[in-house]
Amino acid sequence: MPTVYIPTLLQTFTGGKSAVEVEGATVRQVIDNLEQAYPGIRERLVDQGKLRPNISVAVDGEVTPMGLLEAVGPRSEVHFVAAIKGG
Amino acid sequence: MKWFDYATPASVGEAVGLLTAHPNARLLAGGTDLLVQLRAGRKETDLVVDLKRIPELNAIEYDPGRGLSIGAAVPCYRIYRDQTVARAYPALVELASLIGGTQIQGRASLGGNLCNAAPSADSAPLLIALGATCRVAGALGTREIAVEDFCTGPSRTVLQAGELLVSLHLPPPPAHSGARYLRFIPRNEMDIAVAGAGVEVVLDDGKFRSARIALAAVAPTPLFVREAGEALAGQPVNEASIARAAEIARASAKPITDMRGTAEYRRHLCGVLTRRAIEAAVERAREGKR
Amino acid sequence: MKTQEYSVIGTRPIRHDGADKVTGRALYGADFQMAGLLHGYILRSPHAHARIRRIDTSKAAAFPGVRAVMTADDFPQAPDRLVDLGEGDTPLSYARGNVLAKGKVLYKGHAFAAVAATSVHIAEEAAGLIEVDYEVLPCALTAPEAMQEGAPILHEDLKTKEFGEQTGRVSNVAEHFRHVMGDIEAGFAQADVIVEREFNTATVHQGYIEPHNATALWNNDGRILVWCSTQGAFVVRDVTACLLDVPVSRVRVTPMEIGGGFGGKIPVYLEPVAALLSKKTGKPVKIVMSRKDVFEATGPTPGSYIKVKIGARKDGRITAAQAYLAYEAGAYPGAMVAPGAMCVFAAYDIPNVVIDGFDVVVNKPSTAAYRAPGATNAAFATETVVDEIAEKLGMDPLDFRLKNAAKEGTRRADGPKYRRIGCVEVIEAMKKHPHYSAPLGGPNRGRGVAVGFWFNVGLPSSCTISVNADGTVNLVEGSTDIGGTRTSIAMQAAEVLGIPAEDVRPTVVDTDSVGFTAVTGGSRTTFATGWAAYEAAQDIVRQLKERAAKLWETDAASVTMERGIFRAGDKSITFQELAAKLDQTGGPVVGRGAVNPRGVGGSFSGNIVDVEVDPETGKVTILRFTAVQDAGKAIHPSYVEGQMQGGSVQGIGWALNEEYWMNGSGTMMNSSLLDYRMPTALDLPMIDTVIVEVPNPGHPFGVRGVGEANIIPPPAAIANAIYHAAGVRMNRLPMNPPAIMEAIWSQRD
Amino acid sequence: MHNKVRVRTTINSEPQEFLCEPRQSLLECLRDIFGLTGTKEGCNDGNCGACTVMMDDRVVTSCLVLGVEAEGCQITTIEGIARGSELHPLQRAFLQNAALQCGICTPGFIVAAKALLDREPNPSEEQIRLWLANNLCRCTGYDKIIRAVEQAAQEVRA
Repeated sequence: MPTVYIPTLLQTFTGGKSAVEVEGATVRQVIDNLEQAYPGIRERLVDQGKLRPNISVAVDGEVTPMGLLEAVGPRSEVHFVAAIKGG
Repeated sequence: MKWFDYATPASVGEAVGLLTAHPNARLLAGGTDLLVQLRAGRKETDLVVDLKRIPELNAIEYDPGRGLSIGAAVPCYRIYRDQTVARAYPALVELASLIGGTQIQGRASLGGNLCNAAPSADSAPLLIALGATCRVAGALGTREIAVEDFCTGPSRTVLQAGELLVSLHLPPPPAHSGARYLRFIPRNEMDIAVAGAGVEVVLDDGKFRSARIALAAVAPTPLFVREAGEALAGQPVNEASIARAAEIARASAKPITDMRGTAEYRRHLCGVLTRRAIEAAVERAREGKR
Repeated sequence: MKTQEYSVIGTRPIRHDGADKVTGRALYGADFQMAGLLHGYILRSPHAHARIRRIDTSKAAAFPGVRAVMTADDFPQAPDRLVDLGEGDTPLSYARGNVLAKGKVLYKGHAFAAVAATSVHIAEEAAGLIEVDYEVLPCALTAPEAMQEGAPILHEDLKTKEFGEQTGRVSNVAEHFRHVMGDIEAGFAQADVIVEREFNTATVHQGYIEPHNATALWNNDGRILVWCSTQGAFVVRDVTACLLDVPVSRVRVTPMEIGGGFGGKIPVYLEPVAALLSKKTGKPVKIVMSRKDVFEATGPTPGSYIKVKIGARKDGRITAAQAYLAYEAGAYPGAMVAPGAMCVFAAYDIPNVVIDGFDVVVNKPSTAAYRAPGATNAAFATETVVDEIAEKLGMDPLDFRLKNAAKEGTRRADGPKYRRIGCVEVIEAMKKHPHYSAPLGGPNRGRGVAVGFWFNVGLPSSCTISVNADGTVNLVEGSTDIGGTRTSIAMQAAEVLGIPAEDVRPTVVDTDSVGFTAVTGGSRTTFATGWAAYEAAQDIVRQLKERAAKLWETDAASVTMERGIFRAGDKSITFQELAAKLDQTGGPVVGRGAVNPRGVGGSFSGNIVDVEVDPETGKVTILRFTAVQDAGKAIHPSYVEGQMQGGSVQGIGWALNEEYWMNGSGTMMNSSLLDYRMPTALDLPMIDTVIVEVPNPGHPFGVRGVGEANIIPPPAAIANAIYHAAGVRMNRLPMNPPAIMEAIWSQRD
Repeated sequence: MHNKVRVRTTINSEPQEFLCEPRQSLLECLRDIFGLTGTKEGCNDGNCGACTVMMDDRVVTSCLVLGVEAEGCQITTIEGIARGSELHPLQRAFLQNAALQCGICTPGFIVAAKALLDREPNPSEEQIRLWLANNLCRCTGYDKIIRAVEQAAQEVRA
């Protein structure tokens, strides 16, 4: 199962757990399953069918422009990180 | 920038006439202060009087007996390209080379720098130290004023309505003398003095015969610290005498705190710069290079 | 492709736009001319925080030569929503409010009205006749000040956000970030040495030499045509359309040459105003900012308050690190504290970490990105604390860094593990450099080192290439060229096509003429638009193989291409020969590439710097400076070096003299290039560069962006050098002469 | 009054005559009247050097010169530096050394550097840095600019 790392400020939903395993073949599925286990968490990550502004998702250490549509492997690590801007 | 008219008088008399008829007129030599101030709205005018067609304001004359005369509108680059001046007044050439950068020196004049009357004006301390005087013309004729008496406050001078600065006069360099202006700026060029010290010393057999010292940017006007120079007169040239004069200069400074430095820091710099400038002037006097 | 096989990449061709730029023919935004052009002038607030009770524009409108006057009321009042301003989402009301304030001005220089007239002088004079009744409000100018209980509130509707959650607290803190890894208490308990320090850094500006400018024409067909200097023409298009409440297809933006940006020419300030003035007058309207406007109302990058605490064992391993970062966003949220928080310990492998970041609004201009935004402030803190710990442990500062350096697989505090990175390689290159062991050669001298990391970004880019009959190609792209990217992009296409770089003619075009392309920023252009060019060139090769196959009456799959020569069996034809036979084999060949890449490779950089400190004045002279950076693969080494040198010197300016010197009422007192002291040629030595190449596995040629990471280490490296020269640990920027003198004095006391 | 002033001058070796308002800077006149937009405005107060032109025997920042002051002067702008279709050695050296990134400061640097080489064909690094301190560049860190001037000096001497 993919491992989802829970951002520090969202660990109130997971009872302090910083990483949880949930099923899912895409980021969207992972978040949906996360919501099943920890109701309310999806709303903090997703707004109007998109990742919230200024949040990016990284799968296996790499930030993806595909967002919710990104594929997730059975041993993948999923992170939600701040979207990086540049000069 | 608001509309103004433009005049190019060909003589001092004509310029004085324009100034008298237009109390709000502004004089243009290099324009490096005036145009910036007009654009920023810090000054307003309905007539800009360009001084560059008036012969007396644009001449450099040197005579070993009478000294040097520099027209008030002569840009810095003409001073430092003049071989005669370079030999007789090396400190003046250095001064002309450190006001602004290359392009500014192509326009800015020592006379304009004085008339702008900024407390930080680089030209004033050295001119004071060298004993320079200002020749001023007005409707009633001309008068001579020592440079140390020329500025009366930030952006204020002794010039009366209808008067203008025609030229600066430096006495011939005394034998065994040396001069130096040192300023402190955070960059190495293109900067306004945080503090500055101008020094002229005359030596006599291992002793100071006389000295004149003036400071920049530490009072409402360029500051002539007569006592600091007098403290050197008759003293041997050594660390103690120089330190004493530097301490008098430091104690005489009345700086303010602003974006360029705190009052405490500026006072401290006065001591450092005065000491360094005296040492440099002494070295120059000893080398016979002024 | 292996490195040694490249024939174009790694060479140093003359840039394609070079002749135009050395003869004065290149046209920048302010150079744009058009018949009937009117000139706009923006009226700006003299107060840092005030309510506007009333604006009376009647006298200005009646002034001879004036053609139109406008205020924020002239904007369509579309309901608030989030809009993408190029590198992130912002409420529309904030975007509109920063262009022209409505009701309340939030910083000195905040625009709130505009005039169009027949000359710039008339427009300016008329703007001075606009009468405004202000209710001046108290202001908050620094993050610590604005975070205090009872501080003046900038936005009554702003509530602190915590990872997507509105906390309901009305405050100047727009957002709080937090990263936790491991057990911080346990980590510090294992430490033999702990150093904790506080830092304050001043607001600084990007300092590009070209002021912002824009010309707009609201055409009679309803289309809005814009010519301007921008880092991203599509951003200008999208933001302008959004503020004017028209579809994006109604706006065409033509990017003119741009005179520097560094992140500061991503935001949109003038274009929507010029467009509305044009609508009112029926004439094209040009607006150019003054230098004072640029300082007071664009850029800058956040000032900050930072606390860093690091603990290490005697053996040199860091056991725990904690950071508190409060960055000043300026008038609207977005202080780049998120990347600051992600970069603060990014160079190190640390098991126990806590990082808190606060995005704080203050009564200063709304901040913009500036080269690795947020990272320089953070690294100044971390890298000076790291230096102090290394000293306390008696370790060489580079050995200490090597011992703790992040590597592939190191988990960062914000969660993800690094992929292949060049941190170790950069530090090793620093150690090996002769500068590191050279004698200092005099008293009052010291040497300092520091490293920095920047993520870089990807984002979309598009490119098309068409083949000319003479064997050259035309490359069309949408990335404005700020530092030679036409050439670094063209070279990647040339490499694929097997032709010289000079045979690729790159052109940057308007938003009607190329696919969407994100900003020239985030060190992404050579990486992402270069990749689009690579894809477009691959597309050409694919098509040309088909053409060769047609000529030879064979199968395209049997045709190979290497270094510009197509082969099948014993037949061969050069790219140039084939290009002349396009008509007879099926007509023109156009290739296209469009990417939104992953595989972004972060870049590490490091500095070795020698300084001399005048113990009597506190003045620092940079004696020698070496910049090391991982470029992944340097496409055009001269322009990679140029990025490293330029970033280093901006970092030197930030370290030593640059700052917004604000008075108590929020006026910047040094808003000129005389008193905002950027380094001149006379303030610097030559800047030695070492390009490290740890290829980025995520890019076809291994490219990592090089535009940004180079600005991160200089302030810390210089602070460390000052310590070794003068014995004082500096904890504020700028480290200008009075600050250093004060530090020396307080140490003596 | 409010009359424009007629100015006779020489720009890039061509005699010229134009009308301008006294408040217009030489920079504005060059750009707006003659379309010589190679001379750039960076600060409009003499501190960045982007508007550098030759005025008779010295370089000036044209933002701090009134157009009316050009009467009777010889003005040379960046557009007058190349010899016909052949680039000046400084222009070639700037390209070969990658001495420009955004290029906005480049015209000012080239005009100022030419004035230096005209007077001092063998300048030291220190002399070059001092002479060019009135020209700001924010992209390059000056390193490659200094090297380009050194290379051009060599070529000019040869």
